[in-house]
Amino acid sequence: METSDASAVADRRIRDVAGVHLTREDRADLLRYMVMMRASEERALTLYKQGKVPGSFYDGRGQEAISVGAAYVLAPEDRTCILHRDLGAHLVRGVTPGRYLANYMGRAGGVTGGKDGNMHFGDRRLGSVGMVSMLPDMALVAAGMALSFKLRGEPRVAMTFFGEGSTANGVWHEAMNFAGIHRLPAVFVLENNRFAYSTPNELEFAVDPVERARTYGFPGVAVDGNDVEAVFEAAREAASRARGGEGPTLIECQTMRMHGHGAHDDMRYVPKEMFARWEARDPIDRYAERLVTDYGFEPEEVDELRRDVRAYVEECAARALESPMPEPEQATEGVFAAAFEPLGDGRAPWSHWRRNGEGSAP
Amino acid sequence: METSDASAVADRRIRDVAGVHLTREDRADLLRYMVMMRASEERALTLYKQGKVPGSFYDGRGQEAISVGAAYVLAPEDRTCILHRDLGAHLVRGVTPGRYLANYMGRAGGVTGGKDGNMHFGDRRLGSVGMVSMLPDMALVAAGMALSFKLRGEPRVAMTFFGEGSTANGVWHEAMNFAGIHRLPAVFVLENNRFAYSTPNELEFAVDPVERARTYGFPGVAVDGNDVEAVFEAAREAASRARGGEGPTLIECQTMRMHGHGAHDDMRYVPKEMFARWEARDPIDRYAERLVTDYGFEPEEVDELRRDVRAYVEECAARALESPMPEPEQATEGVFAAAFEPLGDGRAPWSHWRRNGEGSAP
Amino acid sequence: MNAITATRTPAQAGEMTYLAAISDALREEMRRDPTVFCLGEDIGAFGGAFKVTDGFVQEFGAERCIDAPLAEGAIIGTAIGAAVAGLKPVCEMQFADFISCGFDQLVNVAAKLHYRQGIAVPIVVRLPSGGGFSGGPFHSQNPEAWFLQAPGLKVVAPATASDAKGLLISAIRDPNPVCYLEHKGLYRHVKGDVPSGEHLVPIGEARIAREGEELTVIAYGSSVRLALLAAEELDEQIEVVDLRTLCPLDREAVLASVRKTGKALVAHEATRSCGVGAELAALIADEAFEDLDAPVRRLTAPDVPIPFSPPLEHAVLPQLEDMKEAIRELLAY
Amino acid sequence: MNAITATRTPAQAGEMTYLAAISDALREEMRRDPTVFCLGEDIGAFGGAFKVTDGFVQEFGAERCIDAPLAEGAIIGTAIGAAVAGLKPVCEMQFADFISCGFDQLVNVAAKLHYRQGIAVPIVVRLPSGGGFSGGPFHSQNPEAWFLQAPGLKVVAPATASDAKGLLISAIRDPNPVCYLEHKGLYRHVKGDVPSGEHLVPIGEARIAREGEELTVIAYGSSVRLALLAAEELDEQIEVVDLRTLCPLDREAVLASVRKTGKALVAHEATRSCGVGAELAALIADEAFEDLDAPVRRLTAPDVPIPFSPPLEHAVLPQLEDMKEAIRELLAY
Ligand SMILES: Cc1ncc(C[n+]2csc(CCOP(=O)(O)OP(=O)(O)O)c2C)c(N)n1
Ligand SMILES: Cc1ncc(C[n+]2csc(CCOP(=O)(O)OP(=O)(O)O)c2C)c(N)n1
Ligand SMILES: [Mg+2]
Ligand SMILES: [Mg+2]
Repeated sequence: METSDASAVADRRIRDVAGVHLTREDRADLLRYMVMMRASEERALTLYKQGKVPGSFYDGRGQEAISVGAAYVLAPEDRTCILHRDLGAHLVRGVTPGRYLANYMGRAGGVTGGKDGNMHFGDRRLGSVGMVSMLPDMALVAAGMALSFKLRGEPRVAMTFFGEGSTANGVWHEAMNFAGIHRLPAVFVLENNRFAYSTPNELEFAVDPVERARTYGFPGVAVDGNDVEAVFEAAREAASRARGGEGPTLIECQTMRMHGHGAHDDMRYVPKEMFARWEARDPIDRYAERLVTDYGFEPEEVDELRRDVRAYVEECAARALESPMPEPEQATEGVFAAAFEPLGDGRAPWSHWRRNGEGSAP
Repeated sequence: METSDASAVADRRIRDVAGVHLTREDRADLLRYMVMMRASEERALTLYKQGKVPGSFYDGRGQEAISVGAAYVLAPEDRTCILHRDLGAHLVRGVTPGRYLANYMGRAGGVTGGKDGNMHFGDRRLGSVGMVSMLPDMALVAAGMALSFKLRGEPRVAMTFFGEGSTANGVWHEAMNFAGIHRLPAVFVLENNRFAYSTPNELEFAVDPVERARTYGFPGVAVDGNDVEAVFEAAREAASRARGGEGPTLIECQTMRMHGHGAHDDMRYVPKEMFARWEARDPIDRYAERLVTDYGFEPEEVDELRRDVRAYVEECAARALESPMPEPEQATEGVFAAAFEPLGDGRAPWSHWRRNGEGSAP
Repeated sequence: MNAITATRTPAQAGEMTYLAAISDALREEMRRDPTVFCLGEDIGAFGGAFKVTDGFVQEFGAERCIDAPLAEGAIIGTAIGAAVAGLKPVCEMQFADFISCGFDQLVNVAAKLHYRQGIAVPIVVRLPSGGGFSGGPFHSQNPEAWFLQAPGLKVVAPATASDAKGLLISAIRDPNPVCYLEHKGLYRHVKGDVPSGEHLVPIGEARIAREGEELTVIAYGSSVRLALLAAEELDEQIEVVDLRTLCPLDREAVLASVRKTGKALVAHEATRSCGVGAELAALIADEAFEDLDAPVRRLTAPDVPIPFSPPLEHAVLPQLEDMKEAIRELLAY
Repeated sequence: MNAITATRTPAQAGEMTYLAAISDALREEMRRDPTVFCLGEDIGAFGGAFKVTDGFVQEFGAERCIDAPLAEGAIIGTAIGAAVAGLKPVCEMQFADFISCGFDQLVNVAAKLHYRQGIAVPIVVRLPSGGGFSGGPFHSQNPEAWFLQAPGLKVVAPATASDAKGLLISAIRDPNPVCYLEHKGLYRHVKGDVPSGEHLVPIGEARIAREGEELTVIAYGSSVRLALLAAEELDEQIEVVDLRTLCPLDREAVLASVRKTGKALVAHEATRSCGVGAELAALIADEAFEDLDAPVRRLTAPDVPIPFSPPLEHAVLPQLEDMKEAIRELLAY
């Protein structure tokens, strides 16, 4: 997204509105989770390079504001299907960096206990249904969860994410159409990071998919995906519409995938100037700066927060490395469930939901 | 579609434009093919009631203007995927009522020789790829044919049809999106006959799907599907855009399915007034009237044409009834092709393409 | 919920069709458990293509018998979501053939979620399957073998009215995704005594439909009736094992019978290669090898799409005569 | 077209990897026949997830190596349309697992069109399949058995570099839809002499990969290498039949070998129930029954999704030790 005068004004307006909803501690949290995502993924990449991560490695570098800003609006009883660029949402909801790292390494202590790898995980006890690889299948699962909320008359929200490339798949259309017909309480976060693997926008669609929301009967809004408060504010409004029975919202977050599709991908297909332009808009640096310039944080305070988070991730990594590999017998267990166990609630650090000190992180 | 002053003006305008493209004989043809479709389907329904049609029976009563008007614009080398309400398109392209009736009865002389039934047929030699049941899979096949025309730089068109209910399926989205990205020479005819089986529009989508065309990067136009010249004109323009390299068009034809989904369906879910409203707008009666009032046909001429066509269909039925059942040995033959045989060309009765007397019907 | 159970009118006991038994099971479970709901095309006001949910909208409301748009992926995908969030969706494919349009949701999302994440997916997918009435290549398929190649799905295929009810109730209560194959040829042609009220047939247990000493026919769905008719007409010592569940297979029941008789004919309407019959034959050839007195034979449709025209379809689908012939041949071996 | 053929640079003869052989076949055919083109995700400028089409855009242009949107239905569906209109599309699934997303187009449109309408559909669907590298439940599947339950599809699964080339060229020239399973574990680990230029391996013919008198291992894809290694290490009279084509099966080659040895072990990496191994075992148990000296055994993955973590995946996929053990057991029978 290019910065224009008009969008600058819009940005300012969003920030003002968000201001009403975010406390000082919320703002620290937003930065904290973004840094935690960045630090966790950097640590994972190191583990990958050290040969400790089997298979391949994927991260969401540059997209941290999206999953953090969006997930931050959720209440405990809301539900999520979190995708492969969205570690931040897992962290907000309560997955520790250690369990993430252990999962990447295929350890028993990982979220899936070694059954599944990379970002294909979700913690049932935190209300999260782990993504499948087939994109964007989780959009239908999220719609189905939203359907259950609607049928039971519960003011709850299902939130899911997908890349812009995934909108070309028929599953996406079926999910949007179904959610529109039934005005389901779903929040759909579209991450337009310019590419699907190596495929650029112009080979994915002729018209930006955010335009389509209206033709499914609900609003589509485009926001600066590298501005965590802009994402937060759009998600907050969408979740509140959903809870109020007004149906789904499609939020397109304009961003850029700052690493290759996976660690094996050298991104040779990305124009250098394009990359440089987005590099200057790093969501973490930008927000750290804003905390100081706009919200009265001391530079030292911000630095300390970043240092603390990195130290915490380091600790988590050490514990993850101690986690053993799963036992081979596990391989044939769990194909069938013996009983139904419900999803649990996720953490909800936003001050709006806060009770009894819950929600301070790390 | 409700008749309003504005649409009446638009109708008039369309008629004026179409006038440039249609000769007197073309107009007679349009009526002829619609009547042929009506008569053939009525004859098939009788055969069904007599127990001569195995399985189920489906027709396109009330929708005759759509398949006839759209297919009438095609050149011989254009290609089609024709659907279950569109017998008129088969007739225009050269399938005789006899081969249609024989196919319904599972006879050796049917288009598929008994391999497939009801409307699941297409004559390879007439450039038609027979529909599969799964809707709207043929939209992708048509897009693929259009892709081949584009890759070879040929000014040819692929035309296909689908009901409004089918637009809810992911396949539809994938076809539209793909066609939009590559600006394929495809004409997509959407028949909004108000229902998918028993399911009304409001449970199929929140917003009329014609609105979506724009979000795939090409025009969507809505026309009165019970006005054969309106359909013809929209299709003519769409085909000419396609041939000129300007990409696909989505034409929504507003109409009503005047029979049940199949012969077994009593349509109890259709409001009586709704049915009555559409009954008054029968595409054949309306056009027959217009030929007299607007285009200088004698009433007797029109009556004679209708009589002749019905007599022709009767003859065809007699021959179809003489066609034997296929031999059981055929059942296991033809699973694999021994060699590739190309599609042939369809008939193209529109005066625009006429050479050497080709194209008079029946 | 207890209130609902208490006030329900008891279902009619006695004979009913296979089709009525399916409706009955569904109605019973919806009355008993408010989390059960139906999702499918034209199942609401219209009552479904085969009228299984006729009257359901009136009794349970449109919210518990949802008319889905024409999108099988959406039906299965949203059912998965609703299931993990605590409901118990019963999906109807208008014809089993359309499962190919929601295949990915079934084999990749539903089937693997518990193994991968410990999340149970209690959905039932009802699949009106099978041919014999000129349905043609897209309304006659028997897709069960696909599901056995997608670990994580349970698969049942009742042959009687009683099992149709009992297996559907068990499927709804099972915490796993269950593919429920209801053969359209049995809908109105098969009748039988069906226990009223709660009636459960355990998933995973075969049934000896007929006892005999000389040959075992292992069948399911529509082939059970064919096997029983053939056995009767031939008046020989034929044992008929009605599998009822295809996954997990009741291996012990199959092996015990074959060990006793020494001869096995595996029968199904689905096409041959890699069908359930292949799995059974392989099982027998491995684990009952020493007891076999004859080759393991299969009676199935050949590897062709199911044609429309009656003489063609008749040639392709296993007929009573074919069953008798196959039994006779194997008996004479 | 002749001009293109005439000016092409001759391919390098000699040893190449299985992966290079696939590229080589594709390049050869695209040079020879201007109607051949590729369609898939990220196959253009990027050269494909596994680099099979690396350099193709440069040589053939973006119009003959099309980067598709993320929509497998669109890839297969439009390929069908292009094929019936006279082109010869070669589709790439980024991983074989994604075929479930285009399944309907494959099994209902492509597979049945010739039977129903006499319209040939000359498409190839390339399927990078198989596990062994921690790809997890969605990047490790072997979906071949599904295709055998969808009459109208040919299915090939080369085990050597030479067959990878020869079968791909045959698949492209075949007038039918062909599912081409390329096992990712063989891409760089299998090397061999590959004839340069035109090299055809007929679809439907198995290959005796090793001769022996005491036991037949019937295998394809990655299991062939395992069987050959095991046979070598055990140093026994083991015959290894490399199927190469799974549909149509070379029944005669399988039966001839088993009739000679009297013992059959069927091996594949795919999960067990209703796999290709079941079909082979059923075939043998029926038609070679009298020559069997032992039960027909199968070595396959169990019926579970393929797990990610190395110890789990290792436990699930058949290993060399498992192959040796199964052979030893059967030899001792
Ligand atoms: C149905 C399906 N086909 C192919 C793939 C392989 N694949 C994995 S990620 C990816 C690109 C996804 O692009 P996008 O949706 O834009 O998400 P991003 O990775 O850019 O966040 C592809 C093609 C897949 N995961 N699912
Ligand atoms: C994928 C798929 N699912 C279900 C069906 C069963 N079915 C046949 S026609 C039909 C309704 C089609 O409605 P619409 O697309 O509006 O076409 P119409 O019949 O009204 O012309 C349905 C649900 C089908 N053919 N394909
Ligand atoms: Mg992207
Ligand atoms: Mg309709």
